[in-house]
Amino acid sequence: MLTYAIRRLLLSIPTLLFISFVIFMLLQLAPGDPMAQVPLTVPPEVKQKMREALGVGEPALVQYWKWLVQVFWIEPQVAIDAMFGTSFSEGKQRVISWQTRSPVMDIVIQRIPQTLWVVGVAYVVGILIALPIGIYSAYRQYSVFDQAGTFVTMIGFSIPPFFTGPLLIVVFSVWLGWFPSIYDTTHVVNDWASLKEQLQQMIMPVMVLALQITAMLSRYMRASMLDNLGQDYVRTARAKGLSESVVVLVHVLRNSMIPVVTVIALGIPSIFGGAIITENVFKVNGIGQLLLTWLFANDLPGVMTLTFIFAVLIVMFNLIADILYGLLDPRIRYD
Amino acid sequence: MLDAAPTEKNTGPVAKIEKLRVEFQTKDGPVIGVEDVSFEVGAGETVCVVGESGSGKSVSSLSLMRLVEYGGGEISGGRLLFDRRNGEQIDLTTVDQNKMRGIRGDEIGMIFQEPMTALNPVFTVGRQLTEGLRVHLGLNKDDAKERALDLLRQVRIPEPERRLDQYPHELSGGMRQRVVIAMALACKPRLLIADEPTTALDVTIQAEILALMDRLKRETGTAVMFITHDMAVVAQMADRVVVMFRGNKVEEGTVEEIFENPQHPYTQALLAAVPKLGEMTGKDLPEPMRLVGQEDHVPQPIVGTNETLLKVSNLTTRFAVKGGFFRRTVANVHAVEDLSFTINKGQTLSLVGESGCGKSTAGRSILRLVEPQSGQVEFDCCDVMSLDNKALHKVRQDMQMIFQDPFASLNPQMSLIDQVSEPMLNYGTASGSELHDRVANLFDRVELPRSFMRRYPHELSGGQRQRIAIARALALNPKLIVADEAVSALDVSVQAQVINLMMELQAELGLGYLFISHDMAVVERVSHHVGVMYLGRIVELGPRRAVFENPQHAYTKALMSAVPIADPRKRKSEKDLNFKPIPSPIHPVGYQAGPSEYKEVSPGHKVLISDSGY
Amino acid sequence: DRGSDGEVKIIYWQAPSILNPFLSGGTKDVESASMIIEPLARYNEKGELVPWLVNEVPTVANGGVSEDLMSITWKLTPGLKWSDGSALTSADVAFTYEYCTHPEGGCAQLTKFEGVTAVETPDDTTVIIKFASATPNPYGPFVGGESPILQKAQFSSCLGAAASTCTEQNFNPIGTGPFVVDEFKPNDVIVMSANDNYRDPAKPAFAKVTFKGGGSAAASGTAVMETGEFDYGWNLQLAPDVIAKMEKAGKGKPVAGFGPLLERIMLNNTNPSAELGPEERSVIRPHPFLSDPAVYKAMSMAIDRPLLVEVGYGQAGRVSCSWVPAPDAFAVDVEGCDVQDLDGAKKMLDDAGIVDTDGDGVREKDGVPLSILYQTSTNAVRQDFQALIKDWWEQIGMEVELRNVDGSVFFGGDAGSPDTFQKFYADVEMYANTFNGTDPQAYLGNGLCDKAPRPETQWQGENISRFCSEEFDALHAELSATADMAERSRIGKQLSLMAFEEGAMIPLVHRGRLSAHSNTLGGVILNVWDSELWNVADWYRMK
Amino acid sequence: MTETIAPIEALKDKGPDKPPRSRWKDVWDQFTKHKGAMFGLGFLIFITLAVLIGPLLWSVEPQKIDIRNKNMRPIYTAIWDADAKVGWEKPLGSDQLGRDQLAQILSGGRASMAVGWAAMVLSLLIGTAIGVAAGYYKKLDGLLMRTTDLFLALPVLPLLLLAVTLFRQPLTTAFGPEGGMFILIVSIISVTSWMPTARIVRGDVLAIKEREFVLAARSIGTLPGKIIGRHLLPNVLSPILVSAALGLATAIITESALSFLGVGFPSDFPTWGKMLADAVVRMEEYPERVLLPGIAISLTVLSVNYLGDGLRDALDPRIRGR
Ligand SMILES: Nc1ncnc2c1ncn2[C@@H]1O[C@H](COP(=O)(O)OP(=O)(O)OP(=O)(O)O)[C@@H](O)[C@H]1O
Ligand SMILES: Nc1ncnc2c1ncn2[C@@H]1O[C@H](COP(=O)(O)OP(=O)(O)OP(=O)(O)O)[C@@H](O)[C@H]1O
Ligand SMILES: [Mg+2]
Ligand SMILES: [Mg+2]
Repeated sequence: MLTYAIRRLLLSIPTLLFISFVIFMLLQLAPGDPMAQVPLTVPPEVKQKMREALGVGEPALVQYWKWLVQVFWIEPQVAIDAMFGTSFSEGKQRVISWQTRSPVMDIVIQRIPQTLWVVGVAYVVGILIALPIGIYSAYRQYSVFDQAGTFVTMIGFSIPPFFTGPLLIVVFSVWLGWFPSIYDTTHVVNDWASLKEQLQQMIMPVMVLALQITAMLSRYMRASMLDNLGQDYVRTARAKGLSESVVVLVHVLRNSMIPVVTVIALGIPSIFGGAIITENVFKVNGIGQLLLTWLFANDLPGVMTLTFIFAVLIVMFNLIADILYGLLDPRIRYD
Repeated sequence: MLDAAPTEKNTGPVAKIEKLRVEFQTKDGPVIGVEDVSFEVGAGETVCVVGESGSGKSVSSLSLMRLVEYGGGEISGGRLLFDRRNGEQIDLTTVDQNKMRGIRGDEIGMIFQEPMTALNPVFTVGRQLTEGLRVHLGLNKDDAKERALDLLRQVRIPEPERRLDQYPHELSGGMRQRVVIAMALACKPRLLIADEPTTALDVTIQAEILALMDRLKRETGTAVMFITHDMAVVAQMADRVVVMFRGNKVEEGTVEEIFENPQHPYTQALLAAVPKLGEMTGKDLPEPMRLVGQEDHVPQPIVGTNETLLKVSNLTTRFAVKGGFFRRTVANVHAVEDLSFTINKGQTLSLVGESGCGKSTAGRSILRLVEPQSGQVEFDCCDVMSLDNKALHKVRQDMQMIFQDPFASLNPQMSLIDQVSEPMLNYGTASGSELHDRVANLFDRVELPRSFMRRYPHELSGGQRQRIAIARALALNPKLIVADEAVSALDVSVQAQVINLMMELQAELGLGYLFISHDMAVVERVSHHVGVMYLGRIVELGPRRAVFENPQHAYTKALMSAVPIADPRKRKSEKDLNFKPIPSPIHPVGYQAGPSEYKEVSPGHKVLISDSGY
Repeated sequence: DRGSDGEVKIIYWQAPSILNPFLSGGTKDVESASMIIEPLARYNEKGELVPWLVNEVPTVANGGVSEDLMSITWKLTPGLKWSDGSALTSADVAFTYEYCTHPEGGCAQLTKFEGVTAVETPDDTTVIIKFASATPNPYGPFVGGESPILQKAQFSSCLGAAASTCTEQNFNPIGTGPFVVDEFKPNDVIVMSANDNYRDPAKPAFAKVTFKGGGSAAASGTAVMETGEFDYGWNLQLAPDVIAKMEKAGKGKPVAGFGPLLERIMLNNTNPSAELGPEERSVIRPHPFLSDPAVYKAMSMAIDRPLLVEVGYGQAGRVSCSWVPAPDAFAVDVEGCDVQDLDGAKKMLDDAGIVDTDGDGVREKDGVPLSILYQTSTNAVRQDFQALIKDWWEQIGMEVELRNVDGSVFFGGDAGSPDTFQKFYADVEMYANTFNGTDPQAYLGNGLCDKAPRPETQWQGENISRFCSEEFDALHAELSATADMAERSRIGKQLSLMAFEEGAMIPLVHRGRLSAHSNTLGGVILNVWDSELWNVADWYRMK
Repeated sequence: MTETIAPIEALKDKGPDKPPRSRWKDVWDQFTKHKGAMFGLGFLIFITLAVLIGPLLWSVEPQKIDIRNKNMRPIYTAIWDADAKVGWEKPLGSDQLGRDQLAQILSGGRASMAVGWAAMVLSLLIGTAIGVAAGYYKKLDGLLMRTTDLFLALPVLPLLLLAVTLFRQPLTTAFGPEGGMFILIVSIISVTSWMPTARIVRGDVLAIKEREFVLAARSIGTLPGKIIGRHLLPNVLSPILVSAALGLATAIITESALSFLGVGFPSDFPTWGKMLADAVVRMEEYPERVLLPGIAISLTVLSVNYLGDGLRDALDPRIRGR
C-alpha cells in the first residue's frame, strides 16, 4: 500500500509538470491581451509600455521556466516563512498577477474561506441529504418514495444553476426579503447573531449547489445499494437472524459505501475549484469567480497558477480516492 | 428415564413440510418455484433432497427459513411445522418476521450454495461469526470470540486464532465454506439446512467437508436437510432421500431403497446417468454410457488407432507475478512444469488433478492460447512452437478447444448460427448457402433442432449450450479437440448426454481428445490414457486401466480415495481421508525446477519418481 | 458630523483589482481609488474645473499660467495632511510625476504628462509644471481622478520596475481623501473608514464604506433599487424596461449623466477586401462605394435613432449626430438626425445612379454590389443595434453581413489578430469612444491623416476610419494653436461636423452614464467628467 | 403426474418455452416496460422532430425584429389576464425586440440538440476507441490510461473557458461565427468528456477479454480486428449507451452554461441556454421567457436520463431475463 502510494505520488510529478506545460502553452496561444480592460482613451504606446512592464514580451519558455521556479521553489519558501516566521523568500520574485500586481497565492488564499464556506457546506449538506435518500430508495425500490426521489433528483440534475439561482433571488430576496442577494465576503462570524447572518447569506447558494450534489450522489448511492442488496451475503446475514436495520445499515451499507466514498472524494477538488456559475450569481467572490475574472482579464500568471492548483487537487484526490478504495475494501491490495 | 434430554424424548420430526407451494411474482406473471412438496426431517437424521437444477430445492429450504420473501417469493400454500427447542410446535408460515428472526440462526442454521459469496467481503471472519452469537446467546465480545474459536476448531480450520482476523478473500474456498458451516452451527441449531455445500469445491475438500458434517450430525444430534444434485454425495451422506422434479416431490425413501430400487422413472434415469467410479473396471477401452430410454442403443467400445497425433515434450508454462516499485517480475507461477505426453489419433488422453494444478494451462499452451516458456509440441504436421502468427492461424484449423464453462464460452450477443459459422468464415472454408448447410449439418450432428439456429445462448439450457460449443469446435473438421472440463458444469443427466455425444463423434470421425477434468468417474468412462497432474507436473501417466486399477503414486491414491462413490454401501469414513494442502506453485525468479523423472511400472504406465511436492 | 451616518455600501459590477490608478487605468480602479487619493483639481458635474487640493485653479488671468502657455504654477492649500498625519508637500506632487514617467514603470496615465519637461518645487506648497511647447490646455497633469497625488514617503521604493511588486502600497495607498482603506480584497471588496485627518472636520458623514465588486449590472440594480441592500450602484448598462421595472420597487432611483461618450458606426475609408494582402488590406484608398456621399448619407438617413435610444439605452441615451456630443460648447446640432427617412435614402441612392442592376435586390455602384460586413464587439445592446440597423439598410437595398468579436480581442490591440477594431477588416464597425476631461483637441486629432493605423505603425493609431482630408488637418492645426475658448469651440464644432459629413462615421447615440442610488442616500451628484465618486465626502444618509 | 413423464423425457433438456426472437426485440420489449424510458423516448422524438420540422411549419424567422410587437405574452396568458398583449401571430409571445419566441425556441433547440448530439457522438467515439485499444492491446494500455488520467486532471470548466477565448477567433474566421462556435463547443465538450467512457469501456473490455468466449474466438482463428468488432464491442454496448445518454445531457447543460457566462454562440444565434440567460433579468414580468427554454432544457435532459436508465435495464440480460 505504501509503495503504491509513493509510486503514484512520484508518477504524478511528471504528470503535473506535463499538465502545467500544456496549460501554459495553451495560454500562450491565447490572442487575448492583458491590456484589454484598459480604456480606449489610453493610447496604444502607453499600453505597450505597460505590457513591457509586465514582461509580456519575453520568450514563452523563459516565462514558463520562471513560473516553474516561482511556483515550486519560491512559493513553498513563502509558505514556510509565513508559518515559522523565517525569511527564506525575502526579496525573491513571487508569481505576480498582472491584473492586481500582487502575489497570486495571496489572493487565492484570501478567496479560500468563502469558497469553502459556501461550496464546502453545500457539499456536506448534499452528502447528508443524498445518502439517506439513496439508501431508502434502494431498500424500497420502485416504491412511491423511490419514484418520487428519482424524479426530483433527476430534475435537480437537469436544472442549470443559472436558472435556480436568479429564481431564488427573486423569491427570497426581492419578494420575501428574507435573505441577501449579495454575499458579504467581509462578514466575520464571532457570535450567534453574526453566525445567523452568515447562515442567512449562505442559504441560497448552498441550496442551489446542494440540489445538484444531492441529485448526483443519491443516484450513486441508490445504484450501489441495489447492487449489494442482491448479494448472497445479505441472505447469509438474514439467516443469522440479524435485524433488518443491522442487515441494511451495517452489512449492506458498509459495502455500498466503498464506491460512493470514492465518488465523494473525487468531487472534493470541485469544492476548491468553486462553483463558477453559482459564485457568479450570488456574488460569492470565491475561487471560481476569481478564475473567471482573471480569464476575462487575460491575467496569464493568475489563470495559469489557478488551473495548476486545480490540476494538483484533482490528481491528489484521484490518488486519495484510489487509496481510500483500497483501505475500505479489504479485497483490494495495491502492490 | 423421564428427565432424559428432550431430543431423545421427542423422537418425532424436528421439521415437517406439508404441501408447500411457493410462487414468485415476476414481470411476466407468477412463476411457481415449488408446487407441492411434503417431507419431514427427524433429529439426528440426514435427509438429502436431490433433483436437477431448478427443481425447487433451494426454494424449499429458503421457505423453511422464511427467506424466500426477501427474494420476491411468497409461500402461497402448505404448512411448515417446526419443533422449537422449548418443545413448542409452530407453523413457520404464520410466524411474523420478528419472531422468525429469533429462530433463524438460532434454531435453524443454514449453509448456502456459494461459499465464495456467502460471506460479507468487508468484515473479518471473526466479526461475522460472533455476530449471530451475540444476538441469540447474548454473549459479550470476549465470550463470543471464545465460542467462535471453538467453532473454528470444530470445523477443523488450521490456525483458528489467525483466521478470526482475516477477511473472507484471504481464505481458500474450502476454508470459507467451513466458516459458513461454523456460522450455521454457531447456536447449535436443531435443524441444519445445507444447500449444496460442496458443489463448488474440489473433490478432496468436498470429502473433508462431507465427513465433517457427518461427524457433527452424529455428535450433536442435529437434524440435517442436505440439498444436492450429486448422487455420489447423496450415497455418501443420506439417511433418507427426497427426489424432486420440476417443483414436485416425486419419490422419497431410505438411501438404500432409492439407490437399489428406484421407483419413479425420473429417479431411474437420474441414477443411470451417474457415472460411478469403478464401473469400467476390467475394461480396456472406453465406451459410452447406457442411458434409460436408450436401452436399444448398445454402447460400442472405442478403439482408436496407434498413430501419434500430438506429441508434447518438456512443456513448461509460467506466469509472471509483478510487484514492487517498478512492477518488475518478482516471481513466477509455475503452472505447467516439464510436461510430456502423446495422444494417438482417435483416442482420448485425460488429464486429472485438483483445481489449480495446471490442467487448463497445459491445454491452452498446446494451442498456444497462452505462450509456453519452453518445450516442444509436435502436431500432425509440424512443430507448433516454432510457428509464426500466420502459420499458427493455419494450424489452429486442425486443433480446436471446448472450454470449461459453456455459459462463458459463448458470446451472449451473437446468434447461434453466427457463432457456429464463425470458424468457417475465419478460414473461408465455406460461404453462402454452403455455409448454411454446413451449420445445419453440425446442428444435426450434435442433435440440436435446426430451429435453434436463430436463437441466442441465453435461450438454451446448459447442455444445449455445451453442444453448441462442440459444434463450433467441429466446424473446421479438426483432428484434435482439447476439451477443458467440458462437462463439469452440467447437471448429471445432461453430462451423460454430452459425454455420449463426444464419444460417438470420436468413434465416427476419429478425433483425438485431450480431456481435462477433475471428475474421476467421468475420466474413467471416457479415456484411453490418463495423466494425473499435481502442481504442474504429471505424477502418473498410463493406460486408463492401469492407472485406475493400480495407482502407484501417493497422490493418485489419495485422489482416488477422495472420490465419493454413488453407492450407499461404499461410504468412506473420515479416517480414510488424509490430505495435505497443495503447496504454492509460485517461486521466485531464478528458481530452478528439477526435471521430471519417471519409472515405468508396466508398459506405458509411468510414475514420477523425482520430487513432485506431494 | 464625521462618521455620524454609519455605513454606506457601494456596488460596482466590475470589481476593482488595484487601488493605484497609475497601474491600471480601468474605470473601476480609478473611481474606487478616487475616494482615497486626490488630484490637485477636478471637474465638477458641469465639466468645470474646481480646485481640490489647491485654493484656486491657475489661469492666465490669475497668473498661474504663464503667458507663453509653457508653464503652470499650482499653490497647494496649506495645512493639508495625509491620512497618516504627515503633511502634504509639493515634493509628493513632484514624486508622482517621477513615478508615472519612469520608463520601466508601465504607467497607465502617461498621456497626462505628455509634453511635460519638468515639475519644479521651489517650496513646500508650490508646484511648477514646465511644458516643452505652448500648451493652451495645461490642465492634464494632476487634474481629474486619473492623476491623483501619491505619497512620496510611501511609494519612494516603488519606482520603475519595482512598481508592481509594491503590493502593500498599491492596495493601501495613503491619501488625502475622505476615506482610508481598512481592507482590500482584490477583485472582491474594499472596506474603508473615514479619514481622521481629512481637511473638513465635518466630513465625511459616513464612518464606513463597503465597496463591493463583481456580479452583473442587473444584480447591482436589483441590490440597490429592489432589495435595498446597497446604497449606490455604478453604471447600470441595462435595457430601459429593466431599469424601469427596478425603479418601480421603490427602494432607489436611477440617475443619468452625459459625458462625451458616443456610440457610432465607423465607415471604412480604405478597401478592406479580403483579396488584398495584409499590407494592403484596409490601407489602400478608397473604399469601393462607401466613399460616395450618397451611400453613407443614405445609410445615415435610414437609421431611426430615437428607436435605437429607446431600445438600447432609454434614459441613458440621447439622439446625437455630433462627434463630440458634450460638453455643450463643442456639441453640434445636425438637422434631420432624429428622423428616419427610408424613402429619402432610397431616393438619394437612386439619384446617384446606385440602383439594383442585376435584380438580386442589392444595389450596385459601378458594378460593385452594396454588400457590407458590419462588425462590432460582443454585447447584447450592440447586437440588438446590429440587427435593427441591418434591417433598415437592407430596406434601402444593401446587403449586410453581421459579425461580432469578443471585446477583449476587438479592443485588445493585438497586432497579430485580424479581428481588432484597429485593423478594421470590415466595411463598417460600431463601438463607442470618448475622451477625458472637457477639451476635445486630442480627441478630434483622431481624424488626422497620419493617425491611421497601418502595417508600418504595427496597426496602432486612433484614426480608425482612415479618414483623410487636408482641410481637416489644417483646421486641427489651427485648433492646437488657439487659446481663446469661443474660437476653440467654433473650430471644434466644425471639425466634428466635417467628420460626419465627409464620411468618417455615422454617429448613433450619445450615451450617458446611468447609476442608481438608494432613496436614503443624499448628496449624490452624478459626474461624468471625473470619478462618479468625486464628492463622496459630501454624501450623507437622509433621515 | 408421474405417468406423464417418460424417463427419457426427464433427461432431455428443457428447451426454452418461448419461440426464438431477436435480441433487439427482447430489448425493445423490456424497454417498453420502463415507463420513464418510454416517456423519455417519446419526448426526445417529439422535441427532435419539433426542432427539425418545426421551423418548416412555423416559418417565422427567429431573428426577425418586429419592434411594434415587442414584449408580447404567450397566448395562454389571456386565460387569466384579459389585458395581456397577446396574439395568435406570436403564440409564445415575443421578446423586447419583438422577436418571435416560438421561432426562437425552435431554432434554439436546433442548436442545443445539435451540440448535444454531436458532442455526445464525438466523445463516445473517442472514449470507445481509446477504451477498446487500451483494454485490448496490453502495450497501449499504460500510455493510453496515463493520457486519460492526464485529461481527467485537466480542470474542465476553466479549460473550456480558456479554449473558447483561445480558439474562437481562428475558428469563426474559418467557419463563420456559428459554425466556428459549433465546432469549438462540440470539440471542447467532447475532448473533455470522453474519459469516463474510456475508463468504463476499458474496464469492461479487460473483463470481457478474460471471458472464455474471447479465448474461444481466438482458438477458432478469429483475427484481433474481428474479435473487437464481433465479440468485444457488442458486449460493451450497454455502458456505452448509458454514457451516451448522460453525455447528451451534459453537453446540452454545458453549452447553456457557456452561453450564460457569455462565451457561447454569437448573440444573434439563439440557443436555449442563451434565451434563458438573456431573460433572467426580466424574470418577474415575463416569466415565460425563462420558463419555456428552462423547461425545454430540463425536460430534454430529464428524458435523456430516463432513456439511459431504461436502456441500461433493457440491455442488461440479467434484468431482461426476469
Ligand atoms: N427470486 C426468484 N424469482 C423468480 N423465480 C425464482 C426465484 N428463485 C427461484 N425461482 C424459480 O424457482 C424454481 C426453483 O428454483 P431453485 O433455486 O429452488 O432450484 P434448485 O433446485 O435449487 O436449483 P439449483 O440446483 O440450480 O440450485 C426455478 O424454476 C427458479 O427459476
Ligand atoms: N493468466 C494467468 N496469470 C497468472 N497465473 C495464472 C494464470 N492462469 C492460471 N494461472 C495459475 O496457474 C495455475 C494453474 O492454473 P490452471 O487454470 O491451469 O489450473 P486448472 O488445473 O485448470 O484448475 P481448475 O480445475 O480450477 O480449472 C494456478 O495456480 C493459477 O492460479
Ligand atoms: Mg439451488
Ligand atoms: Mg481449468
